[in-house]
Amino acid sequence: MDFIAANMHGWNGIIANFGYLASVVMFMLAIMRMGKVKTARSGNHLAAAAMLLAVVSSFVEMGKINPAFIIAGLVIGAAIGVVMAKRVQMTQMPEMVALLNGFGGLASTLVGLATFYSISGSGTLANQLASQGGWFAGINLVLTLIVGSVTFTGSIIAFLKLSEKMSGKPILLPGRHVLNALLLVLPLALGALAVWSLSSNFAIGAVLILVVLITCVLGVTVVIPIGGGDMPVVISLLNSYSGIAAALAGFTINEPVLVVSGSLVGASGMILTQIMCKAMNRSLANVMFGGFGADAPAGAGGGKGEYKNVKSADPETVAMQMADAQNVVIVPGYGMAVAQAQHAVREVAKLLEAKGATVRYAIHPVAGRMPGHMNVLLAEANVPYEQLFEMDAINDDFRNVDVALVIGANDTVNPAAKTDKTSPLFGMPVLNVEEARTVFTMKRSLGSGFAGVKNELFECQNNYMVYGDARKTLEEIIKALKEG
Amino acid sequence: MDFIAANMHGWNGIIANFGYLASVVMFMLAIMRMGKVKTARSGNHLAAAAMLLAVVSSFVEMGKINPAFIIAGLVIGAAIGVVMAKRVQMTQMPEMVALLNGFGGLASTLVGLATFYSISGSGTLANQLASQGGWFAGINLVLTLIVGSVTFTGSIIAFLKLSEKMSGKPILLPGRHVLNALLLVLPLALGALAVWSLSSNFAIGAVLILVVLITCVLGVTVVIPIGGGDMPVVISLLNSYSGIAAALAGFTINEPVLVVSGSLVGASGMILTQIMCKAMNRSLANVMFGGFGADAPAGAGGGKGEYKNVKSADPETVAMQMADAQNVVIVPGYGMAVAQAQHAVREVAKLLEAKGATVRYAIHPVAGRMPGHMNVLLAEANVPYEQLFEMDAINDDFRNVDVALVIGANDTVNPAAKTDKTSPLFGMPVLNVEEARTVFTMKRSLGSGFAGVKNELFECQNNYMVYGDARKTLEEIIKALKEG
Amino acid sequence: MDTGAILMLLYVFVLACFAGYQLISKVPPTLHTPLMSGANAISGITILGAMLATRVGPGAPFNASTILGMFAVALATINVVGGFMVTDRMMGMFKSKG
Amino acid sequence: MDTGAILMLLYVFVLACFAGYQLISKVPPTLHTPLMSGANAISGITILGAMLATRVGPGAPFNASTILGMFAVALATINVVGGFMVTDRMMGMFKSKG
Ligand SMILES: NC(=O)c1ccc[n+]([C@@H]2O[C@H](COP(=O)([O-])OP(=O)(O)OC[C@H]3O[C@@H](n4cnc5c(N)ncnc54)[C@H](OP(=O)(O)O)[C@@H]3O)[C@@H](O)[C@H]2O)c1
Ligand SMILES: NC(=O)c1ccc[n+]([C@@H]2O[C@H](COP(=O)([O-])OP(=O)(O)OC[C@H]3O[C@@H](n4cnc5c(N)ncnc54)[C@H](OP(=O)(O)O)[C@@H]3O)[C@@H](O)[C@H]2O)c1
Repeated sequence: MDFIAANMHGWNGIIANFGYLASVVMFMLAIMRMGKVKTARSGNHLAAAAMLLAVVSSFVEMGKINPAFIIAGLVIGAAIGVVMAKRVQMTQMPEMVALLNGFGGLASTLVGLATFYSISGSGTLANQLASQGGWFAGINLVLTLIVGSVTFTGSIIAFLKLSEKMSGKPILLPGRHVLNALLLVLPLALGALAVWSLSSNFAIGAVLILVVLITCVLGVTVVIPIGGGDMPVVISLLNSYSGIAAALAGFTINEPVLVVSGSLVGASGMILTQIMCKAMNRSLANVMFGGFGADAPAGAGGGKGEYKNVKSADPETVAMQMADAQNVVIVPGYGMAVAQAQHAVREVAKLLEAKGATVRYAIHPVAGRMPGHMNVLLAEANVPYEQLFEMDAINDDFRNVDVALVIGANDTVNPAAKTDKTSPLFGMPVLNVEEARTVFTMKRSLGSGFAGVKNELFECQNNYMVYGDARKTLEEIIKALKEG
Repeated sequence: MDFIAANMHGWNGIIANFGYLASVVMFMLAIMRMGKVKTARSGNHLAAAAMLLAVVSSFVEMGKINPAFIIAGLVIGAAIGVVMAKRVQMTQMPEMVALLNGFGGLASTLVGLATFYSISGSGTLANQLASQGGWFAGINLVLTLIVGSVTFTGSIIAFLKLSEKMSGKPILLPGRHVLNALLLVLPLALGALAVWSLSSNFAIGAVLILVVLITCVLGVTVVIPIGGGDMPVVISLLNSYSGIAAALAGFTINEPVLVVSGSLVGASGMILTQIMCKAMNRSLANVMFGGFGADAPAGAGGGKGEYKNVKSADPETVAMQMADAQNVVIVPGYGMAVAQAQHAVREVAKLLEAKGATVRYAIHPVAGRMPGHMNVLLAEANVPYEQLFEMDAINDDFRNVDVALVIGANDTVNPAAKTDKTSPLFGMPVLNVEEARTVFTMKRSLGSGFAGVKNELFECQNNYMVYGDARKTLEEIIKALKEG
Repeated sequence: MDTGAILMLLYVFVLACFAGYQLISKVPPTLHTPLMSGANAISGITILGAMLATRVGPGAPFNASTILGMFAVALATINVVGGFMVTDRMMGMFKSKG
Repeated sequence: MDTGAILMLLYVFVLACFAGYQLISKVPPTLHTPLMSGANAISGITILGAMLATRVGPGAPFNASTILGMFAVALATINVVGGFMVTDRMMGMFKSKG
């Protein structure tokens, strides 16, 4: 293979390599900018420019080639990408990210395979890759295939679960830990065979394809036992893997741009995963192997019978009460996303503000099903950024609040997390809504949230349930407010 | 030269190189820890351990050698280093850092020269260094010499100025900008000669030594026009240079450990320099080329005659007034460092606390002559860390303060910086001491501070000057407080 | 590629991981979702590997690796283009006033 | 060392500068002085170059570079040992209670 041979020859190579270096710097500056609300968008543009520069540099480096296949790939991919990005709704972001991530993983896998088929040497894989580092490059090729394939099928399962094309319930195969271990060890062993022992090109190719197929199965078996609600953590982790796969591919073809960008993504995915687990007060191991939610005791879901002294209110009453409130806090949760109620929420807030109330939004870090899920939805409905408060910034202030409006949130407002040591939620920081003078909780039933536990808020003295789809309820409130 | 040849051969080389890699990771974690008060000390230990690991790895890499010379150097250096570190007083830290920095620069210069004398090739420098990258390694060698020498003599001058072995006043040579430009261009030209044209080893050696000598002069002429008070900025910049010199040496001998550690230091020095300039509200160019303080109009020093209606108080009166104060803020400045009054300050604070007052310290970011200068001195006197407040944290609170005790601070408490557009200090954020009910300003005279301008605080209605050496004054206050 | 070059790639890897860690650890939760999709788009950098694998000289016949590479280019491009556009849509929603 | 290796060193350089920038930009002023002296000690890493330059085989005669190298080792060691010790003294002073 002459990937590297071409690397630095002549001015082409030198120009291209400085293009790569520049694009790496741009990627880093881009990620830096993406971390602040004010500069986030320009950071994203910079990252896109860096990618373009890298692609152009790659054309420069390759010199005289037949560009037909590459251009075909670029055009097809760009067309599909544009259509997907335009069509997707804001509420579907989690599954969109999962799907794109899967494509990235599959791309890495194909790069690994293509790299093998483009080698023109002979002997074991290590021998054939002698010019790129021998067994080191060989191991990296095999690892690229493994990580890429797991990312691919894992992300697809995550996509299916999130888009509810497949049940979100954990599917627990018997002996799944042993099975998964086997599905991991087997491709590693096969890979070692290809790197060091096999010497027929046909056999190596067959073994590599086998590696891909087995790890595709692994991606499925690893992700199906994980509940739909945990998918964001899974996606973030798989996102990190897709970065690692790119970095590994970079090791194989000795290309530092891939190594740097891949590692940046790998590291950032890891940290986001950690941050999410922390906010949910669970360990990564618990998310990955726990089968969370599957073995919750029957009935813990909180059937109506379990609750005592639950009061309820109808939209008109809510509207009347709110018209008098000075200090209103809106607490959105996953249910707001399901009901797509963000525009209605904004409408209610506007009407209340017109009546002289201050309206703020309390955003729990894991409300919804993705980090920042609520922020994105509310931003879509043009809620001013200044009205959004993170949990720590508003939690001590609930005692001064007249009305807390809980819209499809459940676990994130469950006081049991503070008091009941036996609750699976115990220790997770939650919003102190029960300290508000009056709480209205809008959801369709007394059904449980993602964690599948009883919510003590519903029995609180000052809480009123407002049953029904959140959007419908809010629309009725809007009507009542306008008339009143 | 066979530096690289040895690099990766055999297990020795591989073990050593993983040692280097580990030490780089340790250095980075160390700097991370050094950035937080709680972990700073352990971070420093980690950095020292990383350095030790790097040195041990270097021994491993070199394999069978005669270690006599290296060990001699290590022992002599360690002995001198230990003695210096034990003897130095806390108030002398700035000059100590300057001196050590100079040694670092000289070491880099010598490494550059030694590298040249250890080459066994022939032809131009680029040819002789062919195995390390030809002209690239050659340019780096010359740059190492230049940056190393400037760092060396520049730091020595900074040391002399700070330790007052030499006048702190800017020394402005006529035509110094032209001279400095010449002294920079000349060694670069000579270096180019050595890299590309000269082919006799003797001539190359002579030219390189000439380069060193000229840039040594450059270091002097660049730093003498800078006033003593600006030395911390200069040291920070030279510190950055010493890092860059190490990185350049790393480029020459193809050793990534040097490149990484050197760039870390280089980048950190640059940022510290920026932060300091910002806090002083001046540009780096102004510091380096401005000859700040030299051409201040005569009399701007603020002779006694210039001030009107200045009131003063004696230590006993101060003690009496303070005994009744509830809310006291101590504002230390460079004068406290000169008078070594930090222990006396702490003593006064203790006595006031015993009488029921709250005592806080307001720390201006550029009080003293080094960033964090006051913090270090007060920490030495065991002032609890919680009582130290940064400017932004306390500035709005001065209006609630009974007594502000200004100890040897001047520019950092000058209200003219807020109001007088013609003042050289205009725009620098200052402490609002004049908003306190009563201000006592301890200094020896009405003389000006570092910036050489009149201080309007001295004429304020509620300000009383307490003349005399700060330590003596404080000791009298202590006596009076104990007796009263 | 000798052991020295491998070592250098390891340095690059370690430093990039470190830089990535430093960069992300202070991002506010609001930006987590767009950041995730932006990072996802960046991981499409694997497109460079795909382009290299696809490459055939002018007039040269294509082979297995060309076809595999072309698919890889297409998939990586979906990831890149879709990812950056979707991120832009999300980030465009963070405005100060409605 | 070929151009590829130079390029890799440049990558390492760029990444390290970036990491250094990220690391320092959030340090509180209190720590600036000790940090400066700690960084100063780290710049003594040039000692590795000095050691390499000093190196002579067992029994081999010494030469100009050995002597220069020895001085360089000594100076760098002063920088390292003095720097870390002084930093330690300074940092040891930051305690919470007197
Ligand atoms: N954000 C993240 O990154 C993330 C990641 C993984 C897991 N999680 C987990 O997800 C949970 C998030 O908490 P959360 O408080 O936002 O939500 P939640 O606890 O999952 O509860 C959502 C509630 O919304 C209600 N709901 C569903 N559709 C609705 C509709 N159309 N109209 C009105 N209500 C509707 C449901 O009750 P009804 O069925 O009665 O209507 C449900 O109880 C946490 O347990 C968290 O750990 C979050
Ligand atoms: N911190 C940094 O990193 C840094 C770096 C570079 C420059 N600077 C500059 O240094 C200045 C620092 O401001 P500052 O307010 O701390 O100090 P300052 O403005 O330099 O004033 C110090 C004052 O202390 C008095 N003093 C000297 N010896 C004394 C003694 N033994 N007892 C009592 N008083 C004594 C002097 O007045 P008498 O002569 O009347 O006693 C002098 O006016 C700023 O202009 C800043 O820009 C700081």
